Amino acid sequence: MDLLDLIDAVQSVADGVLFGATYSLLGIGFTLIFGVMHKINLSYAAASIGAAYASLLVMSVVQAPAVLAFVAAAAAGGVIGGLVYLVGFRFIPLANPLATLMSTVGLLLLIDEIIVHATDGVPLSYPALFSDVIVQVGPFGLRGDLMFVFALGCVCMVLLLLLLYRTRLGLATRAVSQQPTASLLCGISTTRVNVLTFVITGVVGGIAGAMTGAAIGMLSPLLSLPLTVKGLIVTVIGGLGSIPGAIIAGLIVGGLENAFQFFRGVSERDLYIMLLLFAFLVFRPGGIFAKSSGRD
Amino acid sequence: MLELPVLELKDVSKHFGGVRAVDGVDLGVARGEILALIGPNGSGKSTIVNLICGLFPLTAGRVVLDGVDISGMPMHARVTGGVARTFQNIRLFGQLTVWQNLWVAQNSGEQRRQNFGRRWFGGSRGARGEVERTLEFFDLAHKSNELAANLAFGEQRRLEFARALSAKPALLLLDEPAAGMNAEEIDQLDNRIRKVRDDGVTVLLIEHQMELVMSIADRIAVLNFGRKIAEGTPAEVQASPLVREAYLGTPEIA
Amino acid sequence: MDDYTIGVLSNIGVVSFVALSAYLLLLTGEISFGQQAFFAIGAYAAGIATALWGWPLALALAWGALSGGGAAVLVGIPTLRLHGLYFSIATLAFAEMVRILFELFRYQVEIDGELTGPSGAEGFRNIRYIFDHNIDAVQFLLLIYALLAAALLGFVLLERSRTGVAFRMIGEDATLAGLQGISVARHKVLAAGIAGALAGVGGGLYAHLTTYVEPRIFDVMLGVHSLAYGLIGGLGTAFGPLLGVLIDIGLLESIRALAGYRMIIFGGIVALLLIVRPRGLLDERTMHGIGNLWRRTLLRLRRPGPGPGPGPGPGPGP
Amino acid sequence: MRPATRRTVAVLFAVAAACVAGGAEAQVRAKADLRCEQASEVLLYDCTVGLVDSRTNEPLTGLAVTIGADMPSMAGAHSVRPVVAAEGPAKGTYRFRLALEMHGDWALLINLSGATRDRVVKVLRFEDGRVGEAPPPRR
Repeated sequence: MDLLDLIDAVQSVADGVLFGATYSLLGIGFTLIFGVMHKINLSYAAASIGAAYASLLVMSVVQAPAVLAFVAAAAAGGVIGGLVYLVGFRFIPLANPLATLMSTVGLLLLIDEIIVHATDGVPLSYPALFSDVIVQVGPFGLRGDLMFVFALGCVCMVLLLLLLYRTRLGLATRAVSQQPTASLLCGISTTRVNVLTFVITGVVGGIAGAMTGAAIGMLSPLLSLPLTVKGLIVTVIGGLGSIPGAIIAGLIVGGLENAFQFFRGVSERDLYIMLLLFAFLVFRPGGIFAKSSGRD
Repeated sequence: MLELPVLELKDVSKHFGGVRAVDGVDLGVARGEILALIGPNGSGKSTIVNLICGLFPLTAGRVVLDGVDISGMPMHARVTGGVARTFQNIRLFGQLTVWQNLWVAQNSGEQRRQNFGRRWFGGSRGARGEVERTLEFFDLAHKSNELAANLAFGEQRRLEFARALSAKPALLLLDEPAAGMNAEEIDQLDNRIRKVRDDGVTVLLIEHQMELVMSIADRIAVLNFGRKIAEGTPAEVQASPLVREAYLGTPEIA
Repeated sequence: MDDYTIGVLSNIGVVSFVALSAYLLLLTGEISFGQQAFFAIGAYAAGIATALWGWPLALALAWGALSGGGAAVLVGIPTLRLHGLYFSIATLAFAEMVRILFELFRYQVEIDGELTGPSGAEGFRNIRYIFDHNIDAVQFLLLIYALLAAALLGFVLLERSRTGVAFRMIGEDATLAGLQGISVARHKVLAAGIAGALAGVGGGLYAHLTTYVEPRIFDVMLGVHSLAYGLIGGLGTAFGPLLGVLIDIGLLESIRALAGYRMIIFGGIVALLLIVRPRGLLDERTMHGIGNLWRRTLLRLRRPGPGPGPGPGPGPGP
Repeated sequence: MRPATRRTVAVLFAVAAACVAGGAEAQVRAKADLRCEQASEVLLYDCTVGLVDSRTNEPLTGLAVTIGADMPSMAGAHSVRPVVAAEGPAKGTYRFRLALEMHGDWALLINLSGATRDRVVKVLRFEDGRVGEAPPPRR
């Protein structure tokens, strides 16, 4: 491999890591909900894409700068998150893990199909910010839209961490995730914490959906299934319930994805990602930060 | 002890992180006896039962059943080897019928020797009769086709006992079988445990109900903070100053 | 019957195999998002057997079942110690790997002057057995339903057997099942193997029904649907997943007014029904009730007069 | 119960065997040439399929042709009720109108019956206003 190839490879991986910020956000969403409810919300990525679509709807009504799309997506994400909680979690007995999981699958189908019906399945273009900016760092060119996506992702993560570790709400969330019964006895309303968690993760998801749209340049209902799978991969590799794990895993998966694509081609790319996930599950189910192999 | 004990715990320990739930316990249960394991809450009684039936691995020591070291065996192999148990909090297969709960739990040698069809579909007359006799003994025959979840509390306790017995165990572990029972039910339980013992089953009983313990136990072992502090006949244990100290302030022991 | 009805009925029959496959694992308490992988393996194996090797259909279907079951056992062993969510995600990862491998898989032979065989992402065309052997659509439909009936009979026998009850025990409480002397690991591998074989037969039938398969058909959506069928129809009996398939393909697709919105309605049903009936329409309780009603009616028919209380159980089955 | 069960099994096997049996005959194999273009409305397509015998290249005329459509990426989830094609002016051509549910790749199942029984599968990509060969799928 000569130097030019190496530069191309590094460039490709760097792009992947930047885009990986969206995976990180999705992973955080999955992980937060898992932390609080010990349930996986499979409709999460679909809801995120749905929120991005909703922001396009808003944009078509109001003439506003492209930044507003992200705000609208965040707001729509929050609303959808609350609805998802209401339908898929609020009234289903906690003791029945099958039911909640499938209920969120139902919601995934529902959201996807609503999008398909509203748009005839035609991909819609999404406003990208700074898409014509390219920052030259030595031999590498960093794409402006990806840099923006990455920066936005980082801001979201920092705000989220502040929210979780510096506010009363965050304290309550962590209390519920660690000791639900004890929290109840301390006067924390689990339902309220759950709703808020869904709304917050919804907001994060909406931003992630908008970021995906901005980075790819378009939205399609066909995005939601691969994003769900990527989100799950990130969550598992990061370790279920671990926020730092999800952040790191998101960036790693983003980088690896592009590396595999660069060296092995697009058709084999996901094969290696899946293999990685499978290996993690079998040999290290606790994720990257697990102390031992995570078995009890 | 002339005969080989049914169960021997040799220097058994279980640590959860820094907590020494069970710490170097030696215990032998002789064939045909009822040994009661008592101690204050959190003294490690239930942990010992869980270690015997293999719910979690030992930190140190050995568990020997009928002269065979079973410390490394998986749960199901221990059951076929002759250990059966009940739970402090009732655990039943609620969506299965009473009959099914007992039928699959059958582990006798007879069951094993039956031909394929009989063993897997409906069972032989012998196996079926056995289930019916067990149901009869526990006064559950009329509930045979009921879902276990639909039974009343007392019936569920009896079903759990019946299910453990269906495995034809050499050693029966009863984890607080009298919890939540009234005086009459405890009386019936007392009779059933005696009857089971008379049929040749060795019983390891964990119980808080001191009246029951004092009435049926041949020997008593006392645990405190994961260590065995006394062992002997009910009278000997009652006289032990260490035991009095451990139970100080609890009115149950007189 | 017109062609359309035959087509829909054939689809219902074939999809029922995947639904039953997912249902069997649901019985043991595991959610598999990966049964479509064994469906795919069965489809490719059986398709290759008839189209490329010239095997008779019966043998090809058996080969499809064997491949599906064998693959399921092989994956089952490393994923055994995973539970719940981890198991679900592992099956998902495996199924996606299989799908991508089929996108890379090329094996073509010249038959009748045309290259035939799997050709990567373009798929596998010309699985022409039913045309070469003059099997018409109705005959193939009968074959599908004969095999489905055999599978259901197998399930009815299984539910009455110790193994079947042991599966349910593991599904309810695996630790407790272990404490009844049931080897959880062995039973799970067995369940995975049978489920894989069922999906494999279904795949073989599917390949010959449509005459072409391609990797995209076997993506996660298919697995998710097959799971949903069992959960909507109910986990109390093997007829539950069939009911699920009937509701989706039979009812929603056949009613023209609903057809366009079918997937929206289906998603909504899945999401909302589980609030009311978390274990589906025909759950254990319902089936038990039906069983008791049936027994009582039988007793009344045998000896006239008011039915007595539940007599000695006629058998372990519900 | 037992004898009844046995009888059921026997009948099932008989049915299965009857279906599986049947000798191979040299069948005509059809080759299809399919063209579609958007009609007046969105998601409405007018298509023409030309059918020839793959060995002799003779046009296949006088057949009953129905066309079903399915989305491979959502197997079973999106499928279109089969439509009947009418014979076109040119020999061996058939015309039909297709109403799809969404844009994307569709597998068209062209079923022939009558003198020749066969099925040809064509995968086409339907986009807004454009119809073409489906490139290999990519995510």
